[in-house]
Amino acid sequence: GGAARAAISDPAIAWSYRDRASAYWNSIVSGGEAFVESLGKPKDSLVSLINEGSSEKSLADIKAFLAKTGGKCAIACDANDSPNARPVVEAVRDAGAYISTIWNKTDDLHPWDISDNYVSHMTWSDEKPAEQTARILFDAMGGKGGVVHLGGIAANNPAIERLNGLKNALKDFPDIELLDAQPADWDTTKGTELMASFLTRFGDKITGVHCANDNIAYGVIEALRAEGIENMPIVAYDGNPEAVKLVMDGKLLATVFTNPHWGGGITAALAYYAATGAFKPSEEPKEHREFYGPTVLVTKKDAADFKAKYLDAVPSYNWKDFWGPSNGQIKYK
Amino acid sequence: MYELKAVEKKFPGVHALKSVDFSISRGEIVGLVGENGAGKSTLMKVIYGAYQPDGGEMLIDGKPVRFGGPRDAMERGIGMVFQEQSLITNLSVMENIFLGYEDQFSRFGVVNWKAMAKAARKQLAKVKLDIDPRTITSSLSFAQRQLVELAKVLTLEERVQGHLVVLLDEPTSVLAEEEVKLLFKLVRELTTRASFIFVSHRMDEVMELSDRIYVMKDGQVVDVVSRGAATPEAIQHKMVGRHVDKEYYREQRQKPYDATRPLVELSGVDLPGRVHDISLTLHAGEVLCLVGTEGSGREAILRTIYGMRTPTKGTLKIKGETVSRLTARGAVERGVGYVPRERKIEGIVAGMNVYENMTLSQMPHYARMGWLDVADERALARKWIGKLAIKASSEYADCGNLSGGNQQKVVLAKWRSGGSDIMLLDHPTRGLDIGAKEDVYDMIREMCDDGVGVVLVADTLEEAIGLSHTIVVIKDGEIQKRFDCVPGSKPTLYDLLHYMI
Amino acid sequence: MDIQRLKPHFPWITLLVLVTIVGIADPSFLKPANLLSLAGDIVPLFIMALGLTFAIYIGGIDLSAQSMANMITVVASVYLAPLGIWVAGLCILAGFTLGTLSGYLTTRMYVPSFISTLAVGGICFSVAQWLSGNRALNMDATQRNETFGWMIGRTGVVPHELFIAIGLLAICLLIERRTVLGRALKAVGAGELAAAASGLNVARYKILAFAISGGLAAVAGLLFSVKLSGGAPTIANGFLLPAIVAVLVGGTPLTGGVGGVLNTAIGTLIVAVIRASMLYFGIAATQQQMVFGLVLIAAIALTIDRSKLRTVK
Amino acid sequence: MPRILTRENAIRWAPFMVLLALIVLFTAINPSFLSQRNFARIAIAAAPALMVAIGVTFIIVMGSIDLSMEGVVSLTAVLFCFLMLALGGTLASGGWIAIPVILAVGAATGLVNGFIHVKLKIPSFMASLALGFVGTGAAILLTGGDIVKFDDPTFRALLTWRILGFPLMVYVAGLCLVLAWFIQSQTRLGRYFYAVGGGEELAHASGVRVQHVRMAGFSLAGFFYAIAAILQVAKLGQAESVTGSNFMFMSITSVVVGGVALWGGIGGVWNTLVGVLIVAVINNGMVVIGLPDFLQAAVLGLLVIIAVILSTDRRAVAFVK
Ligand SMILES: Nc1ncnc2c1ncn2[C@@H]1O[C@H](COP(=O)(O)OP(=O)(O)OP(=O)(O)O)[C@@H](O)[C@H]1O
Ligand SMILES: Nc1ncnc2c1ncn2[C@@H]1O[C@H](COP(=O)(O)OP(=O)(O)OP(=O)(O)O)[C@@H](O)[C@H]1O
Ligand SMILES: [Mg+2]
Ligand SMILES: [Mg+2]
Repeated sequence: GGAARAAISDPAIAWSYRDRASAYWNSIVSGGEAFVESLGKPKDSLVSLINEGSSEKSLADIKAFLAKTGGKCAIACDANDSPNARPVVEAVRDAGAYISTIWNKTDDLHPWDISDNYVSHMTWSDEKPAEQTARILFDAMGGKGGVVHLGGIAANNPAIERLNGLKNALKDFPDIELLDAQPADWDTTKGTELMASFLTRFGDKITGVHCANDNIAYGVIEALRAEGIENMPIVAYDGNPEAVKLVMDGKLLATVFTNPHWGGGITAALAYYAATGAFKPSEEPKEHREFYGPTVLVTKKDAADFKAKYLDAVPSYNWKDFWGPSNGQIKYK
Repeated sequence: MYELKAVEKKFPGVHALKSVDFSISRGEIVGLVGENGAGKSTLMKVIYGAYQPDGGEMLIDGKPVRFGGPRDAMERGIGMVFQEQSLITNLSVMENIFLGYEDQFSRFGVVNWKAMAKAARKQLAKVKLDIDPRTITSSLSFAQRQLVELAKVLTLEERVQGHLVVLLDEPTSVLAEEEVKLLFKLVRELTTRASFIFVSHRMDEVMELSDRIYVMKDGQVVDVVSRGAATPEAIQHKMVGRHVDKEYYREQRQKPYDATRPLVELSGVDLPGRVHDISLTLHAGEVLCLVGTEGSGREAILRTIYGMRTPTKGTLKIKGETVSRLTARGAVERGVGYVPRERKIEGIVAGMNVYENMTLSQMPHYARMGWLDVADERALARKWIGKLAIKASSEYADCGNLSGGNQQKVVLAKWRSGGSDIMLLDHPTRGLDIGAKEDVYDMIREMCDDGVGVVLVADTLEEAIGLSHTIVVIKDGEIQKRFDCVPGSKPTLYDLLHYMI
Repeated sequence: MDIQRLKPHFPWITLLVLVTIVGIADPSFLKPANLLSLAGDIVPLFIMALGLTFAIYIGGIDLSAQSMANMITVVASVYLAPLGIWVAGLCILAGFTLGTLSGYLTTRMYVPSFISTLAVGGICFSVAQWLSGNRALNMDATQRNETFGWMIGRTGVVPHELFIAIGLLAICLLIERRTVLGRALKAVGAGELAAAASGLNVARYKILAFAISGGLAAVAGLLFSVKLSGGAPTIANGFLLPAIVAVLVGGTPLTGGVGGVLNTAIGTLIVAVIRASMLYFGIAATQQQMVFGLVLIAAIALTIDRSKLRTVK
Repeated sequence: MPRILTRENAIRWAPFMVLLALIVLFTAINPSFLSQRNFARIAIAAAPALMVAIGVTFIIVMGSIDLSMEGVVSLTAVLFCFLMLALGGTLASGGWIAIPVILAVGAATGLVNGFIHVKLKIPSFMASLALGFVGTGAAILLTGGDIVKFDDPTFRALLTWRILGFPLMVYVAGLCLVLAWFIQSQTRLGRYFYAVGGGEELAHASGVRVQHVRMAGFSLAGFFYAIAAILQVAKLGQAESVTGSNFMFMSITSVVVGGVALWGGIGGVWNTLVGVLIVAVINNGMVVIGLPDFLQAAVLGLLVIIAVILSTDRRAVAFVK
């Protein structure tokens, strides 16, 4: 509402995320750390709230953090499962703290309906980029043949969107058949085993593989290598350093970079600066409170440039340029 | 040669051994008798290194020793045959015999099974047991297992230089007459190499075998008698602290049963396995004794009446009512009580206290709409602890920590207090001391007076003859003969044996 | 002081020590409002652990609890609109029924509960995926508030979940200590053969234990979905191991017959405090998992009463 | 002549029959299931799982349980990659030293597990679960959560070099299985596992140093987990702190499905082999026959239950928990 501008001096900053055992979340945290360093604080002043894939722990940890700081804090958060977002932001609001979220929230939850304490939500529209990678894949297949999709955890939003992207692209390629789509749970080992089973079921009919993320693609490549299959067209998602290297080596056609480093930093920055009163969320337009993050398609021809720009030396960002690289307001279906 | 001086052992709440002095010399057979809970097993386990004494000292050839565990004791030539079966049933006989001592057959930890089998055959020959040492132990009979245990202890002969001490804790309780004879013969032969400490509740056996007898009571040695220096009655007097009734089996109290009130009727019952065509009737006030060798099917019949086994043929009537699908629950509801042979496994629940055990079979009597009346339960337990002189610190004592005999009393109290009028007793006096046995016999007679029918599988033939109104002899799962046992004209041991074997 | 007599009290002494240690590090932890809210947040996990206690108390285990809760969040989200308050009945019935199935497989078909409950969990997961169409669902917020709002509010500083937890704990405690069922379960846990030979219908009690476990897992799932106002086939992931840990740390060993629901309450609080202590001690992200494991070893070494365990397996 | 069609035999061979029945079933629905190439795929999937399952078999035979496998596999896999890279990055350049070192690390981790369990008298379920957390935690600490790629072609020959159509790692796993069988049936230690599982107190009373046996058992299990880690790295060309995940429930399920009793003393590594194959065949077969993904959890559960029901001798067990 129209209350006085918030002014928590020196709020504590936390990132609540899934786990430390993945390149993606590491990158997110590195962005968060870059941000706190930009404030002249040490890296470890960014508190990690790790939920290990448990919504229950996610909520409990955030509440514990709110209690510990007495509400004088700014939180960046992926709520792990979309229904968990609501109790999390409500708890933050009730404590008078500030939060920005990424990825998971339900469609009926909007920052402007909660209060200034729910600063923003960023997500990535995966459908379009996944469609783009699918097109690259289909072109490499010569516009015909069979494709299999190895997906993420079935109920996860990105998993659904990435499969939808593939299906959208299929409409323009009548000679390509989607042989099957099965979840590989974002996991390398599952990826190998699922791919091996697909090989038995479809054999030579498989002429292209669409993976929901890089980790699955690593597994797929190994499953194919075990069979001596070298030139299968494969696309992936996430733009992890190892995957970019595979793109450069030609083992992977494309992956999609979502710039988690920037996402990690800017999400924390949004919550932080709203908490200090540097800006007032309710005075911002809606596209500044629910927006898409950036996506960069990485293919063989731009992989080297990409690597130089984003991976070899992490670019330094202006953490007050909140919406520069973003990609427009979130649209719901 | 082996000596204990002023040995003490305390358990939480129990002073199990009070300043016990004990000695045994070369080639001697020492008997150890006492009531249940007198401390015999504890003493044996101290000697064997399974318990560490809290005070006093242990001397071998005059030199003090301390055992950290059974292995230390074995290395000094002390071996033990346990009261409970102590073979590991999923291992082969030879593995059991040499368990812990495979070194002699192994190089770099790899066992030479041929050599072990050969050595095992030699050990088995010592106890005159002719079985393949590779047999898995679970397929042996109880008596065979007991002999294997002895064979196992006798491996000390080869392993240890010098003299052995072999501890036998109630080795005879599962053996038949013949096997006991064989065991005694073996023991006597072996006195050239070993001394024996022998625990039994059968006074005649102890008197027959032992050179000296230690009498224990309440954790103390109350007397040491040499062979022939005292009568059984005198020893029993010391053990129990009172005179033992001459009329041991209470035959004078045996009254005719009520033949008009059949409680259990089996007709033409077949069971899976060997049991075939069993027909018998139990009446109110009757003690019906099933007599037969180990494995003849006595236990199976008891379990059928108790609903734990289902007949494949024939009918079972309880109190005139034909029951087709009997379960244990159903049997209990019809007033059947069952005192199983394996009391530590099936009789009591270790970890539950006395009152919880006593009411386990009759909780509905102490509950209203599923809610238990604990005060009532405790009152019941206190009553029966007093009535049967159960040695327990209170009704809260964990039954798992009571001595075997006292556990048995708890089991009996469980059924008796629940008012069961059909009692199935499988070896109810196994391991009980004389005093406790008398209590059980009294109880059986009292039950009969109250119109209870008892099916009994007795510990000894004498007991069977003494107690029963009717004896049914079973062999290989079939009824051979039925005897009426009117006091004064009871069948003799010989009569029974004739049909048993 | 006799150490033997202290042993049964080790679990809550451990809890107290842990709370004190964290409190010394940061006194704000000890504020009653903070402690109450900490306790309130762990209630869904506690309810699941409470159910698991029954399965573990008879010497079994229930690995289906988490999938059960997952499925129930979906069921609750889907059927709240058509059924209203009756959806609670449906959820509990579903949990009870599937728990009965686990129990049946364990007792009558001789499938060890480790396997039978894992398999029943698989069935729950499939149902959840099918019913949700493999996506996260949300409840209508107003309807949720009207129907189940009372579950998640707060009176003064006391979260309502705590009342639910205390209520369920009291019921379970009475069942355990004062009913035929509780006594029978203890007997089954401590000596199943003797219980059977005493004429108890052991199979029925065992099935009942698994059914209670399933039913309480369903309550946990229901409360959780109300709290989140939605459901998904994976949303309760991460419940199972902490719930088992809570039971075991509380002092109910997997061998059964010892411990009980009060222990589980303490065990759950210990888990909550250990978890919160990561934050209060500022343990670095990469070290948290390792520290959790180490503290767990220390905690259980302190809490279990070894005198009651005949052999440690 | 001894009778072949006895009840005991029927039950002993039940898991194997279930395996055959599953193969027949899947082949009937999709004949390409029954091909040498698919069997090779199943074998690759099963090889590391078999090593984990063998490790835990020894523990289950002792009547204990070990849940540390996920942590230990992750930790040893990560250490293995680091060590290999530090030693030059190829087998030829001296990297082979990493193999015995990692096996020793696995055994040492297991020993720590056993030590905590035995000396602190913490039930193995808890001790190993907590130690598993520590193992995964240590892997996270070492990698910072990143993937460690290790792609030496000589080492990867375990996956890529085929003899008679099966990759080398399958033969390595086979050799380790024979080793495990040898330990189980021909050595004193192996028999002690059965003695402890059949009657711990009795074994103790016979002078078996039960505590040592337990610790040795956990150490041996750790050793096999390390083999699993090496095979897993050979299979994936990388290690990370989640390399070991999913092994816990899967391996124990396999062991039980194969006919090893959870209460100890019964079964052995051959049962485990069959169990692992059953689970691998089901996982592969469900995809090969095109079962919708949302049904897979339920079908896996049902098939596992059926397998266990068929291979349980209901007359021999009084009860299960
Ligand atoms: N660990 C223990 N805790 C409590 N009491 C114990 C313990 N061990 C032994 N006792 C008690 O010590 C006493 C001696 O027991 P012990 O078993 O030695 O008797 P026993 O002479 O062998 O009896 P029985 O004839 O029944 O075999 C008993 O009262 C028993 O209950
Ligand atoms: N380690 C132990 N912890 C607790 N109690 C024990 C322990 N060892 C033995 N006891 C108790 O010591 C007593 C003696 O045990 P033992 O096995 O000798 O029984 P027992 O009295 O000889 O039995 P029975 O009447 O069948 O002859 C029992 O009460 C037993 O429960
Ligand atoms: Mg004794
Ligand atoms: Mg005795």
